[in-house]
Amino acid sequence: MPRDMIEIPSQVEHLSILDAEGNVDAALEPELEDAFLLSLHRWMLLGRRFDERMFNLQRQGRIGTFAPLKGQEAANVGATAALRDSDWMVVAFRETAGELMRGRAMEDVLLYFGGYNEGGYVPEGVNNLPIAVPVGSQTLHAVGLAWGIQYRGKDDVAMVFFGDGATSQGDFHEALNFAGVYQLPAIFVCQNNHWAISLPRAKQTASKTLAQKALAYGIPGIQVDGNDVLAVYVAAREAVERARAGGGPTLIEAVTYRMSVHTTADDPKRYRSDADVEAWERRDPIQRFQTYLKNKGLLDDERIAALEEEIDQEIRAAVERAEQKMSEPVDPLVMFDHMYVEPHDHLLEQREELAAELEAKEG
Amino acid sequence: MPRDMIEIPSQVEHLSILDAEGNVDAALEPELEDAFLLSLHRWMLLGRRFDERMFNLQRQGRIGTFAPLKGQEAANVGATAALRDSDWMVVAFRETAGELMRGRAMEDVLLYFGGYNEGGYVPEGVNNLPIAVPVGSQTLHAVGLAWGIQYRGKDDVAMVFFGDGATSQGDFHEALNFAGVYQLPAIFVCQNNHWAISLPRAKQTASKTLAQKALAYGIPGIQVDGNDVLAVYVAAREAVERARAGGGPTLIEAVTYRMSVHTTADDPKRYRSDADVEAWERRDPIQRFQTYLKNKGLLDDERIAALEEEIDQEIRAAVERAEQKMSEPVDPLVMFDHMYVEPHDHLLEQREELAAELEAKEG
Amino acid sequence: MTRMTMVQALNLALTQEMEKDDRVIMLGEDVGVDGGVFRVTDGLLEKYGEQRSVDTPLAEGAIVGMAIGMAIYGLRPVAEMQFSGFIYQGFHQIEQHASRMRWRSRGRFSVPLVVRAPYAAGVRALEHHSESREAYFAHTPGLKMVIPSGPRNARALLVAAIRDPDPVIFFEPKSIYRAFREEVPEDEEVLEIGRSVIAREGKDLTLISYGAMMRPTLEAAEKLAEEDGVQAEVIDLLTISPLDDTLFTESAHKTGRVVVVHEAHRSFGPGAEIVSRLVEKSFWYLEAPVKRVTGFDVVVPLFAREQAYLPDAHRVLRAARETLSV
Amino acid sequence: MTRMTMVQALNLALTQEMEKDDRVIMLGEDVGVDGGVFRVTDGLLEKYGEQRSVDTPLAEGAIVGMAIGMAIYGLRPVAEMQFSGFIYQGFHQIEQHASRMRWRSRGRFSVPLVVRAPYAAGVRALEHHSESREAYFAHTPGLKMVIPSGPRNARALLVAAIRDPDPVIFFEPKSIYRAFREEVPEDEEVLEIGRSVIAREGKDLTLISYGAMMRPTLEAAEKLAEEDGVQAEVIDLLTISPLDDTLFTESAHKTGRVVVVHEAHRSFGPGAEIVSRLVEKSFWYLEAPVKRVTGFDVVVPLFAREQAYLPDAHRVLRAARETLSV
Ligand SMILES: Cc1ncc(C[n+]2csc(CCOP(=O)(O)OP(=O)(O)O)c2C)c(N)n1
Ligand SMILES: Cc1ncc(C[n+]2csc(CCOP(=O)(O)OP(=O)(O)O)c2C)c(N)n1
Ligand SMILES: [Mg+2]
Ligand SMILES: [Mg+2]
Repeated sequence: MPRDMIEIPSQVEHLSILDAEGNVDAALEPELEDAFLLSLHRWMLLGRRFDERMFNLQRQGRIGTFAPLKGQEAANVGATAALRDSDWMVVAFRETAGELMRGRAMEDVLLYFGGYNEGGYVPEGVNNLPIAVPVGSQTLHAVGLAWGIQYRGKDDVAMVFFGDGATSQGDFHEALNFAGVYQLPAIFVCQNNHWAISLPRAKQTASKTLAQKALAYGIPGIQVDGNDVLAVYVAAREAVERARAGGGPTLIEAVTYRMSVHTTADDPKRYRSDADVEAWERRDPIQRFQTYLKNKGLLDDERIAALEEEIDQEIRAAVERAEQKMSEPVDPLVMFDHMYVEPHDHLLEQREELAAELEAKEG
Repeated sequence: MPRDMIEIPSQVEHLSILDAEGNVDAALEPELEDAFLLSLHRWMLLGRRFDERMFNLQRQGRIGTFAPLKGQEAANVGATAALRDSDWMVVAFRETAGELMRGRAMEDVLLYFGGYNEGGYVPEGVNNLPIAVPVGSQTLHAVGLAWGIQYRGKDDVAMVFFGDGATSQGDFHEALNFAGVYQLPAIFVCQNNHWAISLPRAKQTASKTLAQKALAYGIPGIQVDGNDVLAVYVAAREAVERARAGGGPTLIEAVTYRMSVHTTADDPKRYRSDADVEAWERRDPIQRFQTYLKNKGLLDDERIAALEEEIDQEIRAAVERAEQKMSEPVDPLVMFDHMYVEPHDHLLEQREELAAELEAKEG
Repeated sequence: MTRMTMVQALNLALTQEMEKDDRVIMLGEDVGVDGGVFRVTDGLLEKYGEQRSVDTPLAEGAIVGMAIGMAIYGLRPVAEMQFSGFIYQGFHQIEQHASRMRWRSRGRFSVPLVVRAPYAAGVRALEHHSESREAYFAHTPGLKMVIPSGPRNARALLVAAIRDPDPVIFFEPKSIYRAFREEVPEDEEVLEIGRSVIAREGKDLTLISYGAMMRPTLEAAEKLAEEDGVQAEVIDLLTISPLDDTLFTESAHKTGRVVVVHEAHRSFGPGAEIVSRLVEKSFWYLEAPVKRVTGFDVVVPLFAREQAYLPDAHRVLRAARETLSV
Repeated sequence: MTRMTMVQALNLALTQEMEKDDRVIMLGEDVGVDGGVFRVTDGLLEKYGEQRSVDTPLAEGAIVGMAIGMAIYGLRPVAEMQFSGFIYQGFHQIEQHASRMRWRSRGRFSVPLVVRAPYAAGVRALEHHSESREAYFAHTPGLKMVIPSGPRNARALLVAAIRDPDPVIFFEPKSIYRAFREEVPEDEEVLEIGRSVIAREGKDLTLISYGAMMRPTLEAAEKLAEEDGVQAEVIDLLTISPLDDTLFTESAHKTGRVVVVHEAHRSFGPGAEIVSRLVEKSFWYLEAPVKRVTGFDVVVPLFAREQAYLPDAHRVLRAARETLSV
């Protein structure tokens, strides 16, 4: 009947491979194909530039509010890169790069933030859930998808993204607990970007790391440098492989930083200093990775410039297509679509009521 | 940029002082007054016998469903004993002994389970919240009380009781996280009685202990032998003292066992073996403590018999008072009381409607 | 045909659907080993194993949220809330996701989920075990809200709910779980969701109700026939939302006098919508104000006063007579 | 008197009550340093410090649940939900505890809590930022549900809500947060909760509305006067629950014709209760069926179609004319 310490089986790791200057830890450097490394870079760059374009469109009033990804490209792209098409990706609202990587169309993203429900469509065969606005709520959907995967005896996984703020929600807790109990192939990727709108990470929870919350569920947790795409990818790949092999869920905390506004409705000057932001700009995930690729002889400024031009053209084309659609007259009656597989009588009555109203307005 | 283990500041302890046979760990034995030790024993015994009496009353249809405490007397009484009157106690539905200790009237308990809202009344000056049926939901109320205590600069604490099943609820997570962030004087006492109705502890969560969930919130956690009233009391006292001194919240896992049914509507034979139960009967918290008190010369069978007789008389008197009240005709119009400080017009209209209906029924 | 209680009939529906379709998964607190606190899921674990009769940790939000993911994956989860009074721990998942996923994804994903829960008063239970809050769900676009009134329709409606491609909230009036038996055919029987039925034909007065309140309502109708020579038509809604207003408006056109009966609170309750549909579609036929016989706008009292809270035949009868007297 | 937006008026109410009473605590997500995403709580942190303008972690259940404990302790918490669309994460705490603690403890404990939330549509926001679900709360015994329609009554009602000894859900129509200004007296002004007001006098027709829909409703009333020579009486409910049915039934007795306007979904919505009260209390005065001009039974569409979802003066006008034409 003594008084002693309890041995806790699982432990929490920290992983970092590329430092802020792009120097690599040779011992930890993963062996990856050049093409793969370059595609990581391309997606990060595309994420960044599409984000900046959307920001301008919003400022010009051509689309509505959205949540910029800027600064989190490595966390988002690195983790998503560990997935295959048959896996499932469950996003919050700040994972545009990953969504595009997985086959969502740029113009759909633009339509969605332009106020068109049509933009919420996810193409057949693309296993991404649509944007989930209620913070943390989507974590449980990944658990259900993982449950289905396990039930069907597949070796796919479900990966869910959420922020540091989401870890305070009951849904987060319940999701990790269920995933632990059923040992489901679910990967929980927390993008700790240091802020939940105006609340700094330190005030979100008293725990030293978010990764250690895994200990509450008896599952592995790892904290990675979220601006280091190699570290994020390696951690995600390990978690995915473990999950495919029946090893259950993992919590990954990717430590990164939201370099832009929370959403385009937000004014960060109210709650954080420029110095804080600048310090993180020096840890930019893209620059760092470019240095690494340059050192490997895979990239140079010319090729970057060419790539940027190529990407900008893609974006320009998508913006044109989206604005074309948005310029056409909207059919308000579409609001009655997809409420149920078949609209019920009363819904049809209301639809006719609106149709009549619209006619009356015309005449 | 290495790969290494994260140091987690807080750690999780285990504490046990009295073993199943009542042998004490001399090194850990707390120095307590005889009178205090005897009062712990009396409350545990009263809890047990009142529980058994209610069980019979329920079986005879004289009261409705309730959740027996049997087997958890040490966890409930030991923790409650660390509180003073100005502290707050927030209960679930299986803490009758503690509620009585803190001044709730036995007959109110009987009235409540007899279906009378009147039994929900908590006497002025008694800082107990009424029974909270929704599992885990009450943990947040303790956080709010603790917030008020801190705001008013008092050195009181709020202690909340809940079960192993409650740890799966989002409310539990949110409560511990808020308490950690604000460093509130809140003591979270989890009575891990191994069962959430039919779900065994092992299927409730994959974490080895419930105490270690404290690590997710950066607060101290301790697991104690919940059938060892000394260990429970010592752990609770430490947590309370830390909280009074501004040291913030603590999670205490009291490992105990529900020796009786979940509620009187439950049939445990469907999900657990008699052997399992018998094994725990040998670890009965009351016998164990009686042995300890006998060894200290504070108790003998005679005194126990006398005490039992005294307690039974108290109970008998309370049952008589409660049944007296329950035998009187009920006024249904009482259902309109206490909805608001002042009933609004429409409520009064409905009250009159019912009054008229009752009259019509008479005639 | 065997005579069954509602519990047995629901169990039959679950068993037969699980037998037919391995996408059907039962999950919830104590639904497996324990067979559910009311035994509705009794035997499913033995027949279909832990993977299809799933005991979950104690978290309604997770039960609903996980079931949404399962449904999106292509399964047909039936999630039990141990009591409807605890569905609120999962209400955000129902309102924010279950009801909208088809809409949000423009039909790419759907949520063929059934959320089952014992509901309403009358069994001398503890607090939170007696509420009738179907209005919350009926007011939520994207959901269907079903409440059976007896063993046979409970079975046929649950089968329909399980096969429904959209989320269905299925509230089971626990006071009639075992109160009476009905012949329930062994063979498949399905009732279309969104259709009410005439439980008793009549021409003088229309009584509209559902769930456990059908019995006092029918009792009142019999009394009206015996004592007043009045033939009341009694309509059983069965589905609260989408609300079938065809049958009861037709009846109102015939009788001109209507009484709505439910145990939910009156204000902003289900009856209000029925009254409004009658005003919108049958106004010129109404010969008397439509009356609401309902639970009161108070928390359902503990069981010493529970029966006084609940509408009974006497209250229905008085309202009916007043309605007839104008 | 200064001319203020609703945001400024709400801020004035909070500031003055916090100044007067140190039991008043503002808590929620981003209410402190950021001053609230709509700036309603701007400056409170500077004036009253972190202990009274409390930035919380991101969990609505905890915000409400903790506030319940604070209220029981004797404080007067004002909990902000960043948007009403996220109140469901805390709905269980509201339904199971805030609304019942007084009842449960037989008056020993009370919950003088205000849950504030920006609500309703019209600001081109993302999903979950446009719903009007006041009916959920109006149907819940033990709660009060308040919705102001302009800066001045918003300020006076918020003061009343903060002082109210029982829980008040206070929904702020965000589309009129800054849409117009009103004279708001510096001196204390309190409006009794549970009382509606006549916003425009008339004798020919009664229009009943509240919140942001008051503007299209009043606009329609003006048009009716100009174009049809019809004097519509317009009633602003201000409180949805407890519903003040005295004023609008009296008006209906006078006009015999009523149109109810709200942006919440129609089925099982607030309008249904108003129609029912009219049937119960004014049936014999009604010369035409009461009409409901409301949001449709669909999830509020993203903003390209948001305006088509919302009632406007044109829809109110058409309904009014139909009502007058029978
Ligand atoms: C349940 C819920 N509450 C509040 C909000 C409003 N809101 C949107 S994003 C956000 C902060 C989220 O922070 P975090 O989880 O760290 O994600 P990040 O925005 O930093 O990517 C808040 C409070 C919401 N969307 N959902
Ligand atoms: C939110 C909620 N869900 C379900 C229930 C039904 N229920 C009552 S007690 C219980 C099990 C509680 O287990 P635990 O937390 O371990 O406490 P114990 O009963 O063992 O003391 C359940 C599922 C409830 N009361 N509240
Ligand atoms: Mg963040
Ligand atoms: Mg337990």
